[in-house]
Amino acid sequence: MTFAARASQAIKGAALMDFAGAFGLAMKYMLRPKKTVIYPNERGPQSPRFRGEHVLRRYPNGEERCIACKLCEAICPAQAIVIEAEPRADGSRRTTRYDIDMVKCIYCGLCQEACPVDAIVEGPNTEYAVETREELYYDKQRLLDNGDRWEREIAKNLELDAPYR
Amino acid sequence: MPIAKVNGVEVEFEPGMTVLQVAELAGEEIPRFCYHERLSIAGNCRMCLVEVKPGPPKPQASCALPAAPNQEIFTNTPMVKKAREGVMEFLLINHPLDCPICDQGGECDLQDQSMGFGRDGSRYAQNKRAVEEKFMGPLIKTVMTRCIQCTRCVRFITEVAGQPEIGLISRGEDVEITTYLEQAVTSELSGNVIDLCPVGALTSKPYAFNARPWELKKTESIDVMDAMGAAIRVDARANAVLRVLPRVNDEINEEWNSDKTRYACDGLSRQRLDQPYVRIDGKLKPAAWAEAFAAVAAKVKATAPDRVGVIAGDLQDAESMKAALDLFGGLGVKSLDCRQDGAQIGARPRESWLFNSTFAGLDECDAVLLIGSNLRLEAPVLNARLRRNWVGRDVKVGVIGEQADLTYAYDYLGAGPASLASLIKARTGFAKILKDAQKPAIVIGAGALAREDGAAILALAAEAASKFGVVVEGWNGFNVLHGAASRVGGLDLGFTPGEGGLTALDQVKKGGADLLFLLGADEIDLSATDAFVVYLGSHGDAGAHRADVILPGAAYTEKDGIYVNTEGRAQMAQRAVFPRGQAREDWAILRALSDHLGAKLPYDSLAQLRVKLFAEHPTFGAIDHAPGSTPAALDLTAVGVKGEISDAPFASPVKDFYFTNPIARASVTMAECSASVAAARGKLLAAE
Amino acid sequence: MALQAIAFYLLAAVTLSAGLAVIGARNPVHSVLFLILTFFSAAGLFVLLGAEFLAMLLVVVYVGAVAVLFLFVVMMLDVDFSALRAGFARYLPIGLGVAAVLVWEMIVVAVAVAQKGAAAGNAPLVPNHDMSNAEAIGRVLYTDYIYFFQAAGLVLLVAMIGAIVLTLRHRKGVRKQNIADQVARTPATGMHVVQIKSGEGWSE
Amino acid sequence: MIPADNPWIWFGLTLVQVALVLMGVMVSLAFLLWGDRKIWAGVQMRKGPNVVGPFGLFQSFADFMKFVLKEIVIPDGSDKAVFLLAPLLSFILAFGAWAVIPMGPGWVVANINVGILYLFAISSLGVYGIIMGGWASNSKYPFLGSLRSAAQMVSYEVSLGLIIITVILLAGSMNLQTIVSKQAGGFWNWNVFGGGLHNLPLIVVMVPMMVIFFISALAETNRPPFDLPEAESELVAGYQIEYSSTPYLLFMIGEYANIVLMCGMISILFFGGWQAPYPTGFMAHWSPTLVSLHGLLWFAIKMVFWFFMFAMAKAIVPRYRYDQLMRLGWKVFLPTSGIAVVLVAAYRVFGPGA
Repeated sequence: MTFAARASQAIKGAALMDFAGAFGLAMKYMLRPKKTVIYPNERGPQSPRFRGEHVLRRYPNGEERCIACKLCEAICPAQAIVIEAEPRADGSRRTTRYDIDMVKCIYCGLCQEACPVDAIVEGPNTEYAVETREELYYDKQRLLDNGDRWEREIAKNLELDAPYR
Repeated sequence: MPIAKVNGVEVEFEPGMTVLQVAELAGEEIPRFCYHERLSIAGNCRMCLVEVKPGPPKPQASCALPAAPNQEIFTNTPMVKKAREGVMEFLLINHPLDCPICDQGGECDLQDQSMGFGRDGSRYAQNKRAVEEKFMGPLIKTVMTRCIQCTRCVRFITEVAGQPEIGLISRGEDVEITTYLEQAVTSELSGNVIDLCPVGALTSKPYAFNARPWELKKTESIDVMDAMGAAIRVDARANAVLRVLPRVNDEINEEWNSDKTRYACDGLSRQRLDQPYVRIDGKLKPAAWAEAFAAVAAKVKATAPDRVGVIAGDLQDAESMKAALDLFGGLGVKSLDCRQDGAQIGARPRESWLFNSTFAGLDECDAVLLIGSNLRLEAPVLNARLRRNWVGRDVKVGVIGEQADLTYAYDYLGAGPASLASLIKARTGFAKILKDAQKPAIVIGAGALAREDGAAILALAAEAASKFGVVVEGWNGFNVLHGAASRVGGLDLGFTPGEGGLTALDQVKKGGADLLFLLGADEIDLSATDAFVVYLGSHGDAGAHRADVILPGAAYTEKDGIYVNTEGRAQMAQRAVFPRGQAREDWAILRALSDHLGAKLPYDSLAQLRVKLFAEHPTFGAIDHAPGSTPAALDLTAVGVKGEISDAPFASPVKDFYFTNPIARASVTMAECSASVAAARGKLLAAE
Repeated sequence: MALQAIAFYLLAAVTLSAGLAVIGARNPVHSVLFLILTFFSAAGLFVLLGAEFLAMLLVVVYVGAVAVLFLFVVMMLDVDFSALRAGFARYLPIGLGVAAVLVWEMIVVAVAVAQKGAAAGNAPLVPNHDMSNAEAIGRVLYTDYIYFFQAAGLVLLVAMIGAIVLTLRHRKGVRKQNIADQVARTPATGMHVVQIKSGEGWSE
Repeated sequence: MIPADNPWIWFGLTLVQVALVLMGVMVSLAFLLWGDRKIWAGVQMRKGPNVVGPFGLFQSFADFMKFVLKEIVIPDGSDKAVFLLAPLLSFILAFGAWAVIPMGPGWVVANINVGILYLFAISSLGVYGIIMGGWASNSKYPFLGSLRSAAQMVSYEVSLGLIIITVILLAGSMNLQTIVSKQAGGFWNWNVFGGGLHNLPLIVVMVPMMVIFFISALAETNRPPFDLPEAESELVAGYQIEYSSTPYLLFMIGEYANIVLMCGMISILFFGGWQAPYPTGFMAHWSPTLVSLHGLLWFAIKMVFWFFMFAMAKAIVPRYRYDQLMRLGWKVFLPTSGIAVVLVAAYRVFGPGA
């Protein structure tokens, strides 16, 4: 390190050259248009594979899809799903209890991968913040209601993603 | 012994073995559906194809092909692989592939083997056939479309259960398994076809859709529904026993179970006592443990020991009886009894109350005399064993007692003690058969012993035994068949009235005892007694109904316990789930009660209790050992008490097979079975 | 002037009560805080007297710097009150003695002032109303008393250097940061490229 | 401006003036806070507050409501009186300093002779709010934060004082109004350029002094890059950890009032305060009010510029480490400003202007 270099460094430092450079850079970027998405009013694009809030779907005739095979319960790595089943009055296999502990859930999507009838699906919804912990223990009715609410979007997403499955 | 080569490895085998068995000896796994070790060979699934040399240049069904010396067997050649894939594809052509809704899913042979040996896809694009569901009674759920026609169920129900109620009709693609007339299967062993079915065609109806096999905690335990002590596996989820399956134990139940063993488990979650009760003003009120203990202690202290009676029920483990014995024996109580049916048995020697030939020994005997026992109802699995002996070795069976359908032919010798007496005197007929038999056996059932002259009948049977040479060097065919799982354990412990003590039946008579302590005793008539009744048990059954204080105990799946079966074989049952609510293990309740009574029991853990038990009663320490397997000399003259014998016919103690204990009585499934059998019997009568 | 009177009595009352609270407060931190309040209201009194420069200096020096250090020390101290109380009776006579001397001195000064007026001193407090009092102090300090002033400054300097010398110790083996060196680092000086033949590895 | 005939009228008028200044500063603070966030967001390529009101202009008022409506949490074991006194002190001191700031020709609440010393004294008192708050919270991090803060503020006050002396030397007065008046007549008369053409060589001293003053002001007001007292990555939030709701709001307003005060001080000391950067002879016939408004406008422009610099410094410069901060204060700024005092004094005594 030569003395000249040191001297020039000292002068640059004392003259706040770094600050001036950063200032210029900051000014440049400050005036540029922003990429910010104003969330509740604007939304970014969402993949059809997005894994959001869980729903239980129904067939078009209103029959619930879930057949209580418990594959989702078995595969769930967080053990967030609890299913109990017994024959319904018409003899078909249906759940009497389908609970998802959304606090435990890690949104890995293995449940929807495991489901043979596309009954449990992670829908596009991300806006399900609640005020109490209890509300995050979803039961079957809650999940079915979710399914009714999001069926159109989910069906569209499944259709979009179908060629790649 | 001849030698064969399996995939190039030489194996020695016994003559008569099939190629499949030889391959298994070599450790090769052969897939199969129709083949089953304990059933006849059918050879109709074709899954076990292997290549043999010398032989035709095509795959051979190994289960039906006798192995020949110097044969070369190949299980891993391309031909075998291709053959298996082809068979698998054919089997799956008409299989609905509805595994997600199939109860067999997760424990299905077809599932596993198609993963292991099948192709990855099907080339079959045509319509699949569908088959109508069949009605097979309240226990068996059928989804016949899944059936692959292995006929295991048909063979089991025909060969082992001996009631050909299931069969195969039609041929080709129309072939169906059916009960012919859409009738319920009435065999007491019908549940076993569910285990045998390699696919989901026959599944358990009460268990339908309840759980998946991977959710269940499996506990190996011992059955208490009858005195056989069958090996079972208790499958529980959370804190509920969902099903009971047989475990293989060739000494006792091979791999079968009776329907009661298998299906009474829903009774474990019904009518349970889950907290203590105390009767106040004629009504049972929920109470805390301390209150209940205080009520018991007050009554015990106010009652003279000779006015106290203790009765052990049929489902008690040895530890709880030992604890009761120590507790009340210590208090000076003499009236203890484990024979609530009033069986006149329990005087030494020990062999006088054991099934001395052992169950396995029954396979070797060539003539059997059943006295006062409906074997089919009292021990259905044992009955199947005797039936197999009858089928295979044409064993001669004589019956004195009820004339019932035992699923095999027998000589009916009479209904009561008189017939036995005349048999002893006779020289022809069945007496001659017995006399000539190499290994004759006598089975004395509870129907002959549970009467006032039971001891005399036992003596008479002993006389018959000595006359027909039932007990000789190396063979002891003198067998007592008990109906209660706790009976032999109780007798071994000496849970019988002491000097001046009252028997169970005397205790419950009017003026018998002032304080009755029922240790799960529900089969005894309590209508006459005016005693203060303390009931320690698991179910709200007869005993709890009459009780003044209820102490909630544990059912057999909820405690570690030792049970001694009718052979005298001590076996350990394991806890599968925890007792309900505030209920506790019986010995622990007695231990806690002992504190309140001021006669503290000297053990704080089950292990300590067992140490004491094994020290004082060494037979309990010989786990899984049946004394009859090494026969000891038995002085038959010392068995029973000679005396007056009434001529009343022997009545079977089992009035209704499905209702013999509190657990079964609490079970909805058992009630359905009982109703179904009653209906079938009614129909039969109408047809006749 | 009514306003000035109100301000005076207010400030005087605050000064006195805060001064009392300094010795009365149980918590030493509270004591220091009351001390600051005392200083502050004393500064207010200075302002009322027209000595705003002194007032500001009082605030800047005593309140802004000295009392902060006081507060530092007191906050960090783990004061054991029972131990402090233990010596109370023992020190009481000395304390009372000192207090008595102080009271006597104050009475003497007050009597002197009362007898001879405020002009008891040699020089007028505020010599000229056209001059700001900062200027007045400056004139006095830098003309008549320049040597004393410089001497006082030297004493302070010596005290400061003395404190540094007493506490300074050079520690060996301490890694020190040289920011200039760090900033002067360039890619050329900061790294060197090594060609490693395969299979040989490299060690420094 | 002050009718001295009746003290009570004087008292009332002063109160009105105080209220006016208070309101003016408070309202402008709200928008400056918004501007601070907007600038900061802009540099980080965000949009900043943009929901409440047009361009999010009323964000500060919404935040104000939020703070005021929240529950005041007083930690268990804290010294309650001191705990509540601390933010109050911070707030009062920050606004008390505004009494001597000249907003325009003659527009000042208290035109005292030692105004600059008063400012200095008040700003040195600001440390008490922090140190009391940190101590009274009865918690480790606040205490550490307050100690750091106190040391930092005391350290930078020293160089700040020396720089002020250079200005006093140039102006020859400690009265702020006088200091400002001396810089009249065009930007070349501003102190940053030596305070007049005859002092132009002093530009070599005064420009660095201005920069040092700015940096010291950052440190004095606990602004980034010297926000060590509330260094959230080390001390969570420093002395403010236990504060919530209105007390926190008081701290925050005090902090920002101090920042704006520092902006005003730079403007007054180095950039001519309310003086326009051009000769104002043409305004001789203007009404006094108009002239004052003209002055106020220029003062505001200068303050906003310096506030912009404060915000940019916060956005650009990474935080100093504590030892670096102390090194800068004691080993760089103190000697430099000391030398500057000597130079300026020498120039004033021996230079051409003497």
